Amino acid sequence: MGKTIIEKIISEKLGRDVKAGERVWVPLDLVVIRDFAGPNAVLQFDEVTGGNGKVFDPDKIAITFDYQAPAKVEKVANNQRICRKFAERQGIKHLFDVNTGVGQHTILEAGLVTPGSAIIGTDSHMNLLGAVESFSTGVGTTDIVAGFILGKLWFRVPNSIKIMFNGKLEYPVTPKDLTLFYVKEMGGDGANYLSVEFSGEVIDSLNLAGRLTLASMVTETSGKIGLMVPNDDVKAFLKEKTGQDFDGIEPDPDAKYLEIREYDVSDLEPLISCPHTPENVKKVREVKRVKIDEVFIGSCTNGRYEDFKAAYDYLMKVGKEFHPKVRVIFTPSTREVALRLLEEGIAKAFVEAGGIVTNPGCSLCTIGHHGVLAKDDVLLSTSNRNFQGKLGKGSYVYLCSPLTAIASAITGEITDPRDLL
Amino acid sequence: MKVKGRVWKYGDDINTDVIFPGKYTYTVLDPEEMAKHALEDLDPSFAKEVKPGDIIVAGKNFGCGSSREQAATCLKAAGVGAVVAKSFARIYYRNAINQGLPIVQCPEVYDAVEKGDEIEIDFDKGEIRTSKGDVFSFSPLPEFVRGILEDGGLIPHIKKKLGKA
Amino acid sequence: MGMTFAEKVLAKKAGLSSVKPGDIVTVEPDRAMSHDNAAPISKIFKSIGVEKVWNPEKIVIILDHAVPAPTDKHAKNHKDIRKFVAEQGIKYFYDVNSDGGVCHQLFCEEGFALPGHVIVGSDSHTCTYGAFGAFSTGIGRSEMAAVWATGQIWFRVPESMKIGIEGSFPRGVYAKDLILKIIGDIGADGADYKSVEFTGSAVKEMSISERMTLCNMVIEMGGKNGVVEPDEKTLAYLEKIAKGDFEVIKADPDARYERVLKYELSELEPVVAKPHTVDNVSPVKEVEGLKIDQAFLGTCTNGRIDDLRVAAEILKGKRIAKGVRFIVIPASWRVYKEAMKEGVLETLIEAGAVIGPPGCGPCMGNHLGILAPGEVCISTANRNFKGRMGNPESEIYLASPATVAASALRGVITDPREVL
Amino acid sequence: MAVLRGKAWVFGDNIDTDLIYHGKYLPITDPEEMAKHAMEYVPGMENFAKEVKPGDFVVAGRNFGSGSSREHAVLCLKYLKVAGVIAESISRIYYRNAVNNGFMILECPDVTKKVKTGDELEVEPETGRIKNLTTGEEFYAHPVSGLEKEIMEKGGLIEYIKAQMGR
Repeated sequence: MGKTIIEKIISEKLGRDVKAGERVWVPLDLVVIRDFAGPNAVLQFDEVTGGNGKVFDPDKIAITFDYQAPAKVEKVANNQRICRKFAERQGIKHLFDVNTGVGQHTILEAGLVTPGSAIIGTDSHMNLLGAVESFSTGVGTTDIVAGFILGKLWFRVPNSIKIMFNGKLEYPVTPKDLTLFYVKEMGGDGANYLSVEFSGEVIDSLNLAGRLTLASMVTETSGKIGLMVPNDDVKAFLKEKTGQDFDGIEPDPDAKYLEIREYDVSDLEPLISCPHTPENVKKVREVKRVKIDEVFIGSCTNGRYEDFKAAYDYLMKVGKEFHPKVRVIFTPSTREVALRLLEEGIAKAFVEAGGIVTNPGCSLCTIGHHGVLAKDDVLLSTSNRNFQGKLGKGSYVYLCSPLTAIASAITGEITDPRDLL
Repeated sequence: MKVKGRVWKYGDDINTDVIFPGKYTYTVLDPEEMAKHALEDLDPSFAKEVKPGDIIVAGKNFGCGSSREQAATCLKAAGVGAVVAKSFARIYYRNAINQGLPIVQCPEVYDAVEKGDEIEIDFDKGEIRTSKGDVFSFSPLPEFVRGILEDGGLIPHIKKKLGKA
Repeated sequence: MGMTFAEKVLAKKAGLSSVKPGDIVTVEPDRAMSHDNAAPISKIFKSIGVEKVWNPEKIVIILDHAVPAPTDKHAKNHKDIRKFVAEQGIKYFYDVNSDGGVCHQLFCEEGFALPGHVIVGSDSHTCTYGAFGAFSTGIGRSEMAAVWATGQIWFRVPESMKIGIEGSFPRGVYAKDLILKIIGDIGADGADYKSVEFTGSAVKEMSISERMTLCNMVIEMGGKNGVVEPDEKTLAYLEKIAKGDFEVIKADPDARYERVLKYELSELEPVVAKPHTVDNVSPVKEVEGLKIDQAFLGTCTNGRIDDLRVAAEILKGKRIAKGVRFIVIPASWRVYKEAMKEGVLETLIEAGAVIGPPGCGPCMGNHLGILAPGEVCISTANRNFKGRMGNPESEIYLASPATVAASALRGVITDPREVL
Repeated sequence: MAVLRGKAWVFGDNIDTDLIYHGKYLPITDPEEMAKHAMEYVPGMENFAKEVKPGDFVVAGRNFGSGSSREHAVLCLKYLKVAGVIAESISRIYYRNAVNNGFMILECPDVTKKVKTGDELEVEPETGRIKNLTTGEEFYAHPVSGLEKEIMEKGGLIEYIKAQMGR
């Protein structure tokens, strides 16, 4: 009987064949905590181990500060301090402080993520690392404590579904539109507990940034992980960051899937997710004349260089100034991205258009910083969640691609990017 | 006008951040709520134990720092009857008057009282009387300033002047 | 008999031939500046019962204290201001976008700070505009509401103090060190209620930015206002940007000063203000080696391009010490753009800095770098009061941008002359 | 076999982790403090934390607990002494976090059609049997099984690990 990608990854980890539904303890390659929930895990770990416990392997633990970087309240300042002291005490060298950026992207750029690895972290979007075929998943603090102690964690080997996207995305349709299409098709719990394998012509031609966008929102369908077999772009990135060559893990042809779906997305139009659930997806053109107060471009879903470059190219094409009544906020995912935006004059163009470029991190998306909303404010965001009240009680959040975001920032109302071309 | 109350004694250069921390300036808006944070970083017991009419006695340069009016508002809302100091920072001086918080510049009082003493201030006579029987005089506030205080602060004063009261 | 700067400006504005210290005058300010506190001011204003502000062209509102909004309460505060601005037709409003910045920096860059003007602001560092020969001072919220309603404010004519400054800065010593030294010498109330005039050949040599640093911190010695006599540099700076007419007003040569101080720059060395008062000043040498957790470069005192350049010069091609957070917040988007153009931002990010969007940042504990209990921060800001950066159990040292950058580099308080 | 009784509080679909426990309270590390903010952002349920009684049940539609990995969203209910969550479907990270804390969760199709806020429920977690004592209707939820059940029986993952390690 053939294996799905997730069955292969876990079998390889365990050194024996596993199949979906089995409960297994998987050895972990990396346990990641953030300034969000990280301190809770540290305090719990100290409590459970009597204050003098040692983690299973300090080199397999990473600490990232992105939730609120730098801190805006004392409690978080202290929480970060708790994590720093923990790193010192335990000899953890992978500490990424407030100057580095979004955790998953930071560890990816640091070369800590490889195909076939098993990673847990205090971030529900940890699974975006499925874009490099890592089995990465978000967990709560108790799981982290268990991981700190044992270096392994229990899982139910998930069932898999296969989703094939064929055809070609027509400009200005972006991977984010494809992602929103996926969320719409699956619904908010359509992939609950499942491993989702993406393939097809569109996936083959998708670069790493686009794959990260798609994988990140598997969470919004309650999926455990979204996996894609690395293509040349992903392999080149991994080679650069880790110095190693990876082949990628192909599913067996006779692997068992709960469902196989195939879509031709050549006719896909720009999409938008309306308040207050990610699954509430419509065509941008169906959402008429909604005035916006703020635009946010960034987050773990759309905060990579390629996202900003696409936004920049579009801005240069259609007009160079944002609407004076709209606050337009750009938050690079990482320091590496921020530097590249500076070097290539992209940050300059955004600022000259009236936008604000912030330091890297989760920023607005975790209501950490930079643009929390007032009651009745309308935000257009490239992030992944538009839950009611998440970014300010009584506010409205729409999710879209960086190009839709730019088009709307220019006009001051929700606008299909095709309408300005 | 007379004020009588227990003394809370603090030192020199009591700044606006310890009277009312900057982190609350946009998140704590209600004077009653402000009162709960009064002197929080200097003396956490103050806000819990202050009683209406209590008097703050301080050294020189009371209220230096920010222009935040909440540093006067929070004391007024906490029921403070007056602040007696060796000297006041100028913006605080204005803010206190504008909020109707009586302030007295009288350097001699500082060394004559302890925390918990009861003192009485007679604004008309310009006299402070301590429980030990000492009497200190201070120069009364300029007449138009007293006018503001008597009206309960600058805003009521202006309303009266503009006939909006 | 001659009049000081403050006496001359106030006499002129009050329509009097002369005034003396202690006189009470009522004047109409040329501008009234507010920031995020415009929202609470607008509520007080409305409670007065006046429908329209006295002059919507004379009110300037600049959002800077918590931008972009870090909490829903700050967001609501901003939204209330936008509504008020629209209702009242307030002409000069600076929202959360790349035209903005710290109110005092922006007020000067936009040409509102003009010689001979009387300017009030609902922020204590409004005294900064004295760098352009304006009489400017901070007032509280109710007082600002009253100004909006009536266009009038009373002042007690202040006594004046003259600080003569000669010589030139030794290497590694800056205007920040000078003003800290002065505050340390005369104390946090050394200029209480007074008008402070900075004069002498060294002040003439100083850039506009340096003059702003001096005047900015006059409030930290209790001063009502600080002023530098306008000269060619001032006029050149204002030539294209001045918003409105102005007249240069200078103190009379025979004016009477309550106190005169003299400083010789060549005798100065880098200094810090130690916790928890600004007048607790000592040479950097005395605290050298003290471990820091955070270094902060920015604010209305020292967030300008020359400040960022010094830091970049020190950090070029180097990495800040492990375990130190270095937070850099340019004072305005104009500064940010210039720093971007010159490669200063890249240099600083490469060195490990966090570049925050222009605004006040963590200076008064709002966001972007609040300290944990027991932490030590060295900062280019103007106040080190207990709890100022959000935590009463942390410690803040104030210093020049060079000292802050040098300390970020080494992870301990460092005399910048060692790394320049 | 344990049988639980309590009052039902019925919620809709897609009760996400921000509604259960808002992001702005994430810095909190003390679970007793977390409890005060449970369900605060669910419109109309602002007083839930004050009014819910120990032993009451949270009943919800599909996709309960979607969103963040924050364990706070489980802890806040657990520390209010809510007996458990019965939902039409439970998002997977929430499910894990509940298991790891020994906090009862049951998936039960159409439960929001069978239960109204205020109804008295009798619940047998082991079999999934639910009886609505107010209406008299009896129906079944999917009980937790396998390793998850073992972990829950020990009271949560940490206790389970300690038992495994012989501590």
